[in-house]
Amino acid sequence: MKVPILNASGCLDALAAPGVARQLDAFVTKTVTPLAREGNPPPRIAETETGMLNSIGLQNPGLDAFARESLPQLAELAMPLWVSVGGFSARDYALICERLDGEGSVTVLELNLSCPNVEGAPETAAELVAAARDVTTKPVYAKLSPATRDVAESARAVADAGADGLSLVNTIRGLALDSSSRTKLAFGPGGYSGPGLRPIALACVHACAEAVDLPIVGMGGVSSADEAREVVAAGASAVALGTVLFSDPLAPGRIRVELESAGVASVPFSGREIHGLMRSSSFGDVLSTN
Amino acid sequence: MKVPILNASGCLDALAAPGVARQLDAFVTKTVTPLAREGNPPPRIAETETGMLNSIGLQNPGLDAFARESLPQLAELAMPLWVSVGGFSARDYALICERLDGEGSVTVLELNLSCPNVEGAPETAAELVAAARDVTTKPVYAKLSPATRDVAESARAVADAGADGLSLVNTIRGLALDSSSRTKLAFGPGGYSGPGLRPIALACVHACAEAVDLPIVGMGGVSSADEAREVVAAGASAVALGTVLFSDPLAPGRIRVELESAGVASVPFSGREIHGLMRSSSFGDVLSTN
Amino acid sequence: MSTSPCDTLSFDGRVAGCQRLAVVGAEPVGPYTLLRLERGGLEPGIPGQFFMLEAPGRLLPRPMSLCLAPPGELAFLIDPIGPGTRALCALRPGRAILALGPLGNGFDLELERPLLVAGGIGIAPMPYLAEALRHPPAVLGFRSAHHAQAARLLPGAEVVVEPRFVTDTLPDDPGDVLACGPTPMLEAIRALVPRAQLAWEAPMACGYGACYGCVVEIAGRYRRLCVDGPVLRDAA
Amino acid sequence: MSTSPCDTLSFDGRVAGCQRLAVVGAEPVGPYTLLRLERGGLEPGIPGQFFMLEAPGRLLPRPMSLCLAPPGELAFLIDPIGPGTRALCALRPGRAILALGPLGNGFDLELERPLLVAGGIGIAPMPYLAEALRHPPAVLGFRSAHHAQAARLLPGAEVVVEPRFVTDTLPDDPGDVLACGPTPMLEAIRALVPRAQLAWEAPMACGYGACYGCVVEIAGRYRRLCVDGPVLRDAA
Ligand SMILES: Cc1cc2nc3c(=O)[nH]c(=O)nc-3n(C[C@H](O)[C@H](O)[C@H](O)COP(=O)(O)OP(=O)(O)OC[C@H]3O[C@@H](n4cnc5c(N)ncnc54)[C@H](O)[C@@H]3O)c2cc1C
Ligand SMILES: Cc1cc2nc3c(=O)[nH]c(=O)nc-3n(C[C@H](O)[C@H](O)[C@H](O)COP(=O)(O)OP(=O)(O)OC[C@H]3O[C@@H](n4cnc5c(N)ncnc54)[C@H](O)[C@@H]3O)c2cc1C
Ligand SMILES: Cc1cc2nc3c(=O)[nH]c(=O)nc-3n(C[C@H](O)[C@H](O)[C@H](O)COP(=O)(O)O)c2cc1C
Ligand SMILES: Cc1cc2nc3c(=O)[nH]c(=O)nc-3n(C[C@H](O)[C@H](O)[C@H](O)COP(=O)(O)O)c2cc1C
Ligand code: FES
Ligand code: FES
Repeated sequence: MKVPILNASGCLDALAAPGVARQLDAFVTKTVTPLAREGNPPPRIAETETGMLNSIGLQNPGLDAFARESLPQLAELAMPLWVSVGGFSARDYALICERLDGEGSVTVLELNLSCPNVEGAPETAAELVAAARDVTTKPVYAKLSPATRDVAESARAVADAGADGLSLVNTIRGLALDSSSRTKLAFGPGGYSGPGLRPIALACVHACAEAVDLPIVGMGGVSSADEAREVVAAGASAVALGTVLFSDPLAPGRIRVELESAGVASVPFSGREIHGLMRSSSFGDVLSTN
Repeated sequence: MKVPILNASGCLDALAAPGVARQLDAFVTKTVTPLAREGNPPPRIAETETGMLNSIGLQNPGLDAFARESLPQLAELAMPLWVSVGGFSARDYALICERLDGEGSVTVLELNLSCPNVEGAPETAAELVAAARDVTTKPVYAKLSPATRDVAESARAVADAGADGLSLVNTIRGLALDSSSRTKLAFGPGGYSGPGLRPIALACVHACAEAVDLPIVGMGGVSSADEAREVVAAGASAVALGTVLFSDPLAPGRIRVELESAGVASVPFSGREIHGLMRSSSFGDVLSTN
Repeated sequence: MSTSPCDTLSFDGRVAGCQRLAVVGAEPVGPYTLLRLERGGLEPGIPGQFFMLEAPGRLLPRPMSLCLAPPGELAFLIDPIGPGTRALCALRPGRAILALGPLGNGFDLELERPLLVAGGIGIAPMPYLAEALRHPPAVLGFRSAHHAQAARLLPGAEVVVEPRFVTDTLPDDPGDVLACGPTPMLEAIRALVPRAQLAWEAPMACGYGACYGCVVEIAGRYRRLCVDGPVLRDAA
Repeated sequence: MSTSPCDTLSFDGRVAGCQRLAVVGAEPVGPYTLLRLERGGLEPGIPGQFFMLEAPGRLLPRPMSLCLAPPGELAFLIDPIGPGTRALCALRPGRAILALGPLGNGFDLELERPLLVAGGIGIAPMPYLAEALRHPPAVLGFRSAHHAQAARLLPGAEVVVEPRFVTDTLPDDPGDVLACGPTPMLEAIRALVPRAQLAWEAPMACGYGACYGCVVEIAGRYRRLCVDGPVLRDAA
């Protein structure tokens, strides 16, 4: 079985670790916001028995510095580049998408509609997607939160608003306390990722794949080829790796090899293609080129 | 430290296992609906690496049979009795609460506003609470789902609607596939409980304890005294045990003993008392009687 | 770890024990493993009843029929088909696991002409059952000669190996059939011998009526197999 | 398990190896454990650099400074303060763990009069550093005589035990201080010797710049300690 493998936004810095990025079919940046953000005070990460929590708080250099300094260096990687777009209002999302619409090196705009570590925008996910849709012709992927009563409903809404694809899922808010009952993270709660998120992510992918006809990048606790297979079987067209990269930076290559040798052709593939992968003439070709 | 220990609704049948129920400070029934329900087809349960999934589908004898047959037998247990109330419309909730308002053996009405295995009611949680509030003078506890963008907002809404307390949290929707990529549960997705739910539950208890001034029954993956301590530290006034009862029916007694010997007086207690516990003259007393 | 004190719990009138039991040994029997635990204060119960056994490293315990009750021990025959059963088969002396039981309804032993019928791991409850019935005739079916090695636990039984099935060898008047095995086998026997006592399986989380996860359809209703079964007659 | 082939990754120009390394041994040193791994294809790197070591049973690896680099080996001195370090200290020959490194910025070794200063487990990077600097003078502070047993890894070092602190014993003109230890100690040294090279700690998830979890405040900005450190000078 051949499946495009991406990193999950915020889980890899391709400039700090180009060797890790090169294993991927596309690189996804950490979320970029209009203005620079220092992020939350440390400690920002904590391991739990079933996953990890993070409260990075969208630390990033801001749109201008990103476009001026990071983008040209990222372009040198000569691989499909997804920029994760964040903000605190529809205007923020529109501002960034409009600015990046002209950047030839940017393949896909992934809208982070769901960071649990910052106060979100007042608008609905659909309104944010619509705002981005208006200002760019690039493929727009909506990254949804699992923390919603009916994720399929959100999927339909962003599809109607013009999203070209879905990225599922972001972290869900979690909390961990230390032995003296203080929160392990300075911020308090954090985004929960890793193995414990996996059943929740699979349910979201499954529900959205049935609800809308968009390609889905599935993620959440995937750490093996078998788990990647399940994400595809649930309805995803590609898999993104996040937390697993911290313990095994070679996971993308390892999982690709395992998947291809396993050759689980039986797995139902949605047939929907991820946008802008290299020589993406056909799903098969996309991957035979890796 | 002394903390009331309840079972989580649907995780214990006090008539089938009275010896297990007697370890508790109060027994919570499986959710009762107006009409009898056969529930979902098997298989209904599946273990995952970080928890379990269930899709029981609210199998229950319905209000009449429950009130006629189960209630008298439950009354013989002579312990505080919480009835979990479910339905598919505000009328359903009102119907059940009105009918049980006259039952002396019922201590608390816990509204299950959040079962992931059945299509929920069209009304908001607050509307369902208001409908129940109108027809009963018994304490009404609102059991919330973690699958919401801002659980503190839901807590405020149900508090304003007249809830006397909160039960946090219910399961969150999850999915598991077998080696041939079929869903392990006949129903498809199921409610995710156990260890993997714990960080999510802690975050919900923490957020709601800060948002409203209601007593909270905290639950979600608790399997030890130390984990119970964390739930209380996060803001709960009592702890409910669910999945752990399946592997260890003696967990309530074990955890109580561990908690009392640990005597973690340091843990901040919200000071809010759970309704209708035996000789509940003061929080301390409630427990010294166990 | 060693055996802990025994706590007793009454389930619907019947008493079960809940106790951490030390592992005495684990011996291969063909593809299966015979897991021997200290008996502690637990009753072996009625043949066909089962115990919930902690599967180390797994969240949920696993239901296992009692296979043999040697003095001071409880023995279980386990087929390693997944993570829980593999963890149980990997147990060695020095470890102890939490055990709950006996649970559920066993076989009715008031019989004229008992005939034991088992397929594959369905042999598990038969040795203890045969003892109680003073070694009645038995027919055992297995997938392969390797699996058929488990027949040594039931000396004197007739053994058939696929492509032959136990149902091919049932006498025209089989008498009082007590059977355990894969669902297709049980359904075939029910068709031939409506009055047979059949020991069914279903995934179980608790084993004592708490979770409603183990339901099977009986007379058009979903009933908990751990409470109303696992042995059923004229039903399911 | 045994040592696997080595994969190399370039991090920001510098090359690190990623390889499963077999455990050679684990020896107690006072309250600490000296974990010895086969070196495989990994470079020991510059003193003060660190490795991310898989902690069996834990989701995330743990950052560890290289303590010693005997021929064919990499050795780490580990203080069992929590689940990950306890899992590492419990490793025995026969096991192998994934190791990534060397990572981060080590000490600048172009020095006139180096003085090594360490507190508690902060001694970890000193033996390898002392070798590179041809055994300069060193001051070690410990909480107790039991902890002070670790001083044997740095023969000839001056040892102080609480209530005395290393800062009490620093000469008026300490020269080029290279220090590692608890944050309060590092801050005290920075106050006394602004030019000191200090090896800081922070919880880390990845160790190679991917997660932004390990930030420390440097000149009013949050910077990744695993990329800009762990050794910092005139900063933090
Ligand atoms: C009353 C009762 C008595 C039993 N006695 C024995 C016994 O003596 N020896 C023995 O080896 N096994 C026995 N079983 C079956 C045993 O409990 C299951 O094989 C075991 O729970 C599977 O767990 P696992 O983690 O190894 O595999 P899992 O990964 O849980 O399951 C592997 C496969 O088996 C199916 N399965 C899971 N649980 C059950 C179950 N309880 N019944 C049937 N299929 C299941 C799953 O759907 C899956 O297809 C008994 C079951 C019951 C209900
Ligand atoms: C660059 C670097 C080099 C290190 N070298 C060594 C070494 O050579 N030997 C050694 O024993 N330890 C070393 N440490 C510290 C070691 O990594 C931590 O003690 C370990 O990660 C704790 O994990 P745990 O699961 O045992 O405890 P945890 O439960 O993770 O933490 C226990 C306590 O330590 C705190 N803590 C967790 N991680 C760190 C950390 N990375 N730094 C400081 N405090 C932390 C936690 O907040 C908690 O209070 C180093 C740390 C860094 C950043
Ligand atoms: C340290 C860390 C930082 C993250 N930062 C971002 C981010 O900036 N933008 C975003 O959309 N998701 C972010 N995420 C979420 C991941 O992209 C991913 O959705 C989530 O971690 C689930 O995948 P995983 O379980 O494989 O890690 C972050 C996750 C982690 C662990
Ligand atoms: C098998 C099973 C059945 C459940 N049935 C109900 C139910 O009928 N009503 C309800 O409000 N919650 C039900 N729950 C949810 C639990 O009450 C509890 O909220 C959840 O399991 C989290 O706690 P735990 O992790 O300790 O199990 C059920 C949970 C399980 C595992
Ligand atoms: S296994 Fe839980 S009710 Fe039967
Ligand atoms: S530990 Fe991940 S960025 Fe430093």
